[in-house]
Amino acid sequence: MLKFILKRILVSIPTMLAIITLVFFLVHMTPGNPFDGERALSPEALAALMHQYRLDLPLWQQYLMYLDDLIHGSFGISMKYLGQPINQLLFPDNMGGFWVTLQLSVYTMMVAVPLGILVGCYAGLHKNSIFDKIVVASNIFFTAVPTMVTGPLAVLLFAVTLQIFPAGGWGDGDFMHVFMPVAILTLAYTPTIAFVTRGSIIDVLNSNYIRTARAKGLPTRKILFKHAIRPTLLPVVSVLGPMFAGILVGAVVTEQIFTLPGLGILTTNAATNRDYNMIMAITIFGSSLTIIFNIIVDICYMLLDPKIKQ
Amino acid sequence: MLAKTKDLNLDIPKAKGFWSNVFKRFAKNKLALLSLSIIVILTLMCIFVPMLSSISYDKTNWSEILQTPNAKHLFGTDNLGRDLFVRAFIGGRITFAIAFAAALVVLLIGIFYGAIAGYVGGKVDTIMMRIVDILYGIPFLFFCILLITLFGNSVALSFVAIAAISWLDMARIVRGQTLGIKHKEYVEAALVSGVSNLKIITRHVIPNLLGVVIVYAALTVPNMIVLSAVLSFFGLGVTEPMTSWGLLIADGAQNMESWWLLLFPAGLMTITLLSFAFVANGLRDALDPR
Amino acid sequence: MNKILEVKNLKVHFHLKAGFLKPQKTVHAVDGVSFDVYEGETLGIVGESGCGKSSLARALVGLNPITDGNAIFDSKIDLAKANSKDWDEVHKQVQFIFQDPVAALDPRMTIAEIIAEPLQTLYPDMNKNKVMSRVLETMKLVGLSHNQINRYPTEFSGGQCQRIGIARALILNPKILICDESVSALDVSIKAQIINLLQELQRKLKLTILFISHDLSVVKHISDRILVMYLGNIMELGDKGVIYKNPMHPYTNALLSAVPVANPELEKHKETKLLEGELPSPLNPPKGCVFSTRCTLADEKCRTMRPEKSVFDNTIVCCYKANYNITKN
Amino acid sequence: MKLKTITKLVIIVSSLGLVTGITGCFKSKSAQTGNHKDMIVVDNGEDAPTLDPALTQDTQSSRIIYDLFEGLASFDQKMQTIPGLAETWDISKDQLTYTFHLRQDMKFSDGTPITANDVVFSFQRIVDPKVASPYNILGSNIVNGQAIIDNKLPPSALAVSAIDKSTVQIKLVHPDASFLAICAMPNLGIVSKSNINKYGNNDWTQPGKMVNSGAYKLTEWVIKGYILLSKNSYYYDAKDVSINQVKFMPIVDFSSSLSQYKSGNIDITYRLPIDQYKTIKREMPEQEHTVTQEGLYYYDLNMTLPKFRDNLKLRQALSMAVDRSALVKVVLGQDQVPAYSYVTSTVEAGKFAGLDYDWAKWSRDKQITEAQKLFKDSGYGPNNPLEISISYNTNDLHKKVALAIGSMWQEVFGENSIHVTIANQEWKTFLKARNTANYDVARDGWIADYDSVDSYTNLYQCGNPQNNSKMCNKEYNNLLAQAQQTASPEERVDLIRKAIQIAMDEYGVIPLYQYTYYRLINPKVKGYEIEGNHLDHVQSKWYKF
Amino acid sequence: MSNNTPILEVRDLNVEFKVMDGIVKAVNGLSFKAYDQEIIGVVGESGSGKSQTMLAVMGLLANNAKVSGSVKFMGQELIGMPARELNKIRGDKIGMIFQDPMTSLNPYLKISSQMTEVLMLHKGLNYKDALNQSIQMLEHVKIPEAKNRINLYPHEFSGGMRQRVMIAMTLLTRPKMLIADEPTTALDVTVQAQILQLLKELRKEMGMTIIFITHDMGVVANLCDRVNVMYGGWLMETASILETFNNPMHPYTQALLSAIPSLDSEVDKLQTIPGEPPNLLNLPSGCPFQSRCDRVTEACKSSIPLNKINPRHVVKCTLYGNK
Repeated sequence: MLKFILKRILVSIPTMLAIITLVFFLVHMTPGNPFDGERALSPEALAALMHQYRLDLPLWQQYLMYLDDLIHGSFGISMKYLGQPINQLLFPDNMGGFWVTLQLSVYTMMVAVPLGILVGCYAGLHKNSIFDKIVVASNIFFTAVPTMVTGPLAVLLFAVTLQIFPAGGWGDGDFMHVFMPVAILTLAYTPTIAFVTRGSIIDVLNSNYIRTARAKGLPTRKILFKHAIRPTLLPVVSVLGPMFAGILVGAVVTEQIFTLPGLGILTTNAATNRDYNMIMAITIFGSSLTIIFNIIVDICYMLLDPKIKQ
Repeated sequence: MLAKTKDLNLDIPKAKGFWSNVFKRFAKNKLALLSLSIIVILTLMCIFVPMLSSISYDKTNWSEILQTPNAKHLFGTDNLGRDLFVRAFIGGRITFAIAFAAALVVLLIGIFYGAIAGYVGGKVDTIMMRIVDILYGIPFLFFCILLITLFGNSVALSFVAIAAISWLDMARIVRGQTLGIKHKEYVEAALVSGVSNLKIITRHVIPNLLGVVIVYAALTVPNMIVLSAVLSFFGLGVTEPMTSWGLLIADGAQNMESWWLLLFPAGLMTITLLSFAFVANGLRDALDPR
Repeated sequence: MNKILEVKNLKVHFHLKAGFLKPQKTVHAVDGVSFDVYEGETLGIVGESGCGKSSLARALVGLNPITDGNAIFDSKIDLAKANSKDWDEVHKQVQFIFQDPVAALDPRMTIAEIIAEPLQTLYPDMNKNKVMSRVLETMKLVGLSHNQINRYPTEFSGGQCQRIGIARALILNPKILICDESVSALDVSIKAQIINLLQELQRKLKLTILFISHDLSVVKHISDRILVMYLGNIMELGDKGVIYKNPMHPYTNALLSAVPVANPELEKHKETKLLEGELPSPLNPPKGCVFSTRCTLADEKCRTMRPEKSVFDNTIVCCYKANYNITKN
Repeated sequence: MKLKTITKLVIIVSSLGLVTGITGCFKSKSAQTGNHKDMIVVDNGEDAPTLDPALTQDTQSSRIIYDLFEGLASFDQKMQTIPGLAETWDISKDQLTYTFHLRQDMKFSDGTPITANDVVFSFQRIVDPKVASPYNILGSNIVNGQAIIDNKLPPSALAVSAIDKSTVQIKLVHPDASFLAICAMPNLGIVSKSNINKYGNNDWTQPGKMVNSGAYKLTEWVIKGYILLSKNSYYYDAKDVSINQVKFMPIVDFSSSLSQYKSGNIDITYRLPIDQYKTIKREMPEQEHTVTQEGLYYYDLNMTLPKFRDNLKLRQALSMAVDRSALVKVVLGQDQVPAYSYVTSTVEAGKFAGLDYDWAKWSRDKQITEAQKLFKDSGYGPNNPLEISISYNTNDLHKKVALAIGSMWQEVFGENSIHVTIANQEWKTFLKARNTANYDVARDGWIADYDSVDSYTNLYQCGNPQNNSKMCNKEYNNLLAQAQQTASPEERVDLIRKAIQIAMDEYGVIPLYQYTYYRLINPKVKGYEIEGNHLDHVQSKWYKF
Repeated sequence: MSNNTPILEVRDLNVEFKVMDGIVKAVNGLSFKAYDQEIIGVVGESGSGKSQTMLAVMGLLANNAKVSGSVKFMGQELIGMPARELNKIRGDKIGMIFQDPMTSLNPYLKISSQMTEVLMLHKGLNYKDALNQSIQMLEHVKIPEAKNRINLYPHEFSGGMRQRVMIAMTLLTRPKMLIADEPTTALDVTVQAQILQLLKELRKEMGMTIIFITHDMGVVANLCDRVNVMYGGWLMETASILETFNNPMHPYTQALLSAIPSLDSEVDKLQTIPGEPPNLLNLPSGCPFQSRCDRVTEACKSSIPLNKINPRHVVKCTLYGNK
């Protein structure tokens, strides 16, 4: 297993390097300068800043130096938060940056995954029942209504009108602050999980080995929990990996609506501010997350599917 | 193609094509059919409402700012006194145009790229798929900003941007399908008949993965509608006074007091997205009857 | 009789993808077989699944690459060294019929398009009307009605699909027809129809047929000569009458005795020689005779040295114990 | 390995959850949210990019730096310059030498004394090229300042010197009426020399490291989360600082800000949705505060384009055709002050009022007729329609204004005589385009840093980086240079008024209105007299509960 | 050979499936009996309803199926029996093995787990005892190194071994009746011979009734005591093994037998049955074989009587009047 993980990581290094290279040059090609502001900088100050951030060097030198920094574990220094190291911004000592997003996504998954699987299983077991139809329809409905709409509506209802929950902020990650963003994300992701589970369990229940289990006289409960659960979970697991990685870097809309200090906001900000180092850091971090989650999915597959075991 | 059978003076029943069967099955699905007709009706309205309406979509009217829906303005007016009814449909026109155009481009690129990677396999496949992986790694926003500055801003550009990222998924799906089809016996039969690889891809592989691809395309159209909204926000593509559903919704969400600004565009978009989803479901059932 | 195909020490190996820090593994699917095929005959190739009969057949039409050895077609083209032009020529002369009749037809093409495809590909200059009339001619030959020409494969039953598959192969007027388990997937009543059709076509068109099947009854019915394979090697090759009456190789013997006969009285008194043990992995075939691990007669020599082929009365057999067998019978 | 794989999986997943939970607990030493009795929560609109006085250039950072650092001088709520760390000062006759006397026994937040050396250090930092302050211009009028900025002299050459422990002398190149205001700017907040030398130019702004001279000290900083300040007990006026903690929230989204205010999450808002102004004013009249800002909203005409450069009549027509009163009354609806001049009437207590274009007083009909005539004379009409494109950065307000002006032009000149397209751009792209004169007509605006007409006159100055229209009149530059040299305040006003008139006759920009914003303040917050503060320079020490 | 109380009595069984294009009539008015320790072969081509009949007996039909008629197992009516009751019978009293041993064994569970659960459920054994008995049973079906191999997953066995595992698993409870649905079709002849041999031995040892579904007349001849010939969801002929092969009466049975090439005889041309199998969506009224039968009469279009030629030989054909 360790060998497998090591191998997967080694294989992904060239891909990562290519992403880093491509994004590095693309980012430096985008017009605008990290230090442009409403007030134009004096040429001297600009030159000093450019020098401080090595931007006055030829691009290939900057690139090599960046790689060198990276090897030494540093993402460089932010150009928006002047002088602050990116590592510090992404992984601060306090409750911000990646930690918020991590909590947000873990909480969401902790609710959405069991809920989605449960609902999906129930719908799949009672295929074509009214409940099943509701599940299918709500899957479609909630993919159709974006967070862009549900978020503000929830704020309007629960924070402004009913004043049950705070309208934003992350607090200490306490229940009151966490509830609404997690609920909104759960609403967005649960139907997908339920839908995949439903399809998966329907396929599994039609399989020959379930027929065998029934022929053996096993009660339904036993068939479900012993025979059907693993194969049902396999496709779900493969959806969950990218989904989790997706929330980690991509919950921009939710973070914006609830003013959460997470990665998504940092990303959009870095983009609009041309914070080159931050962009690079988030790209690298995001891609690595995707790769890591793909590896985790593969490991789960290995645990769930004896055929893949080496 | 082959000579027409009538040239040979034979009385031969006309081809009852694969797609006609699909359509027959599709037509049995009432919900899908209803959804399809909703899409058609909405499309027609998007074309004709702005054309036939006496009010222009960009006509500002300072005396009619933020009016609630009424007889003159069915959907009310926005903060510049523009008629939301006409704007909703002109927005729909743009949204549909972007989504359809992007879907088309995505289909074309994705199908060929994926089919070639999957069919040729080996090192070519590895390299082609690695390229896809790498492109996935590029932050979408930069790519868009880069596009704007290189080519200037236009509606056409936003569909280029959307297509440029959406084809990656399509290529992956097509590749997966191709891997399955590649070892089908009819492909081998064609190989034994001396058919070239390129021809096998175009004649045998692509037509056979079209079913899955079309279902997927119907499912991605909604994504593209949402993406186009995000793009507008960053100033790519649709610019005022032209509008799109995404823009209208984003504006509406900013002004909850004037509920109609959010309700109508979001309602229209939701109905459309639902319809697409049902059509996709119907198509999937029709293509793959169990 | 003319040798139309001369196979010499043919090998088809598949290399399993070598992993990271993992040695490459090789599947010895066909491991050095030699035989001749004569014009107009039907050569039946039998053996259990995994014996390499399909790999061999597919190698002969270029669906599997030939690893080593030669396969000389019509004394002209060596398939092991053929370029794409040579293959075009070979495909005009050697055609293939697949196991699954439905899967072998592209579901998105009409019957006419399917049957015409080889002709249009290999004779690109042929006039469209000519192609069309060839299609109709061939359809008639295999017993398809011309008003089915614009239909799609899904509208046909398995038997009819196999007829379409045969028509597609025959439209080129090939010399050799390779049938890879072509009737195995068919129901009994349809199987007989197709077997009869193949025999009839062979007579009419002077076809050479390589008939690959695991069904020994069918092979016996249709073939002139029989080639018995086991784990990528030839065990025995000879005339049908000799092989079925007097199998010299212990494997042939075991194989034949395992076939149930549709005759309850015979079955009751038949002595079945059950094979012990399991098929060795083609990744790592036994050193000596490949059958030695399961052979009741095997001795030390069998286990260490691969037997050369020996000829008894036109029958080729690869076994040290073959003599023993023949004297016993 | 007796465990079933399913169980293993469950364990992995739940331990992942647990780990996050634990990190959550571990990290939760942060301040209590919600409304603490002695804490005020202020929406600051955006995250502060920096808390280093020398590096700040945006309102967000400045707002917080006002609380963290104090300059030699300070502002009161009416924007008057009042004593800061310096208790008194003497100005020489020629207005070129300033001598500041620091308060006795002042201490930084770590208890170390604030000395004249720290003041010298703080001034040197602003011109030091290594620090690369965006506001180094504030030091350019100090002797040797420009040379240091240009990297020709070391920072130590700056003519800011410590006479003794509590006396600082500053020598200027030419007289500057606003120099005291400059000394009150957040950029010249006094920092601790030993503190910065200890941690270096980058690291010292972290909570726990930073040492402050202002009323508050930095306690916590969660990027994009909040910034928490708490009272600096060593502050000289600590007894008058009423509120113990100030929390700044970076709420970018205007409606989000409104929701959070309504739900009681924040006490003072930053910016709010423009369209909700009337509703809010009606529903919460006591909490709503409308403030006129010392700033001008205008449109640049790209004077590098022959279309505009060579056609004064067209520029006049375009400016005249804009119905400013409709813009502020109907479109924006906040009764902003329409602008017909290149400076506001409020700057420097109204010394530059009354420079409005004479057509400003005409009836709207007359304006239209005249504009139409000018437009026709400029050579455009149905046969030769004018193609014009308005660029703005993506923002609701800018969009609304652009659409309104576009439709006004079309109304006045006729839809077939002028074709207006409007194009929104992403912020940095827009800045780049505007700076490099890569536009047709661009939205522009300027908010004064301190109460000085220079803030505006720079905008029209030939070669000034802030001059986005690229209009250029040598005489204007000359008059301004003369005004700068003169020590007589009256003469200075006269010269500048003359200059502004020349610029206005160029019609290079179209002034639209004076900035206004509205803000919600929880009634429990007292002591903040927001209306008189046109510069929006706010210090938390003014707040009381 | 057997006493007179049937182990299984199927009477007038009908199975229908509702599909998108209409109603598939898979089994029509089927009746037969199986006696103690008998091996009944059920033969027929694909779509003849032979598998669906047995799935109906086991209550394993797909959700869209509609069953009517009666299936009595040892006197108990199985049709309409609640699942709880049925679960006590299937797996315990009736075992079933399927065509594809790879997909019929759960690929995600070890053999040990799949085998022991049967014993624990039906016999109330604890895991240890169940495991021991399972190992014994694996040894019984001649799986070498059963002790170790019981801890493997199905994919680690070869096809033949998998089918042995499947058989062992079914026989753990020593059922009264075993239903085998084409258990050797996917296997090689040599392996088939082994499995058939095994089944014959086990039948004797355990005293089971076996219902063996196949399309291979050779296998039937090898194994069975009695044969049911099915076509288009109908039972065409049922007779003892010798009568079936020596004196086939139904034109379909006759055609079927003559269509098989044989190892022991030599013919120039095989007899064929013209035409195609019937479409179950659209069965003709009367005999489903009428369109392919060379002795078809007008009477074949109406309902066809069951003719008892002798107590052990029944034919459903108009050719043999009720005499």
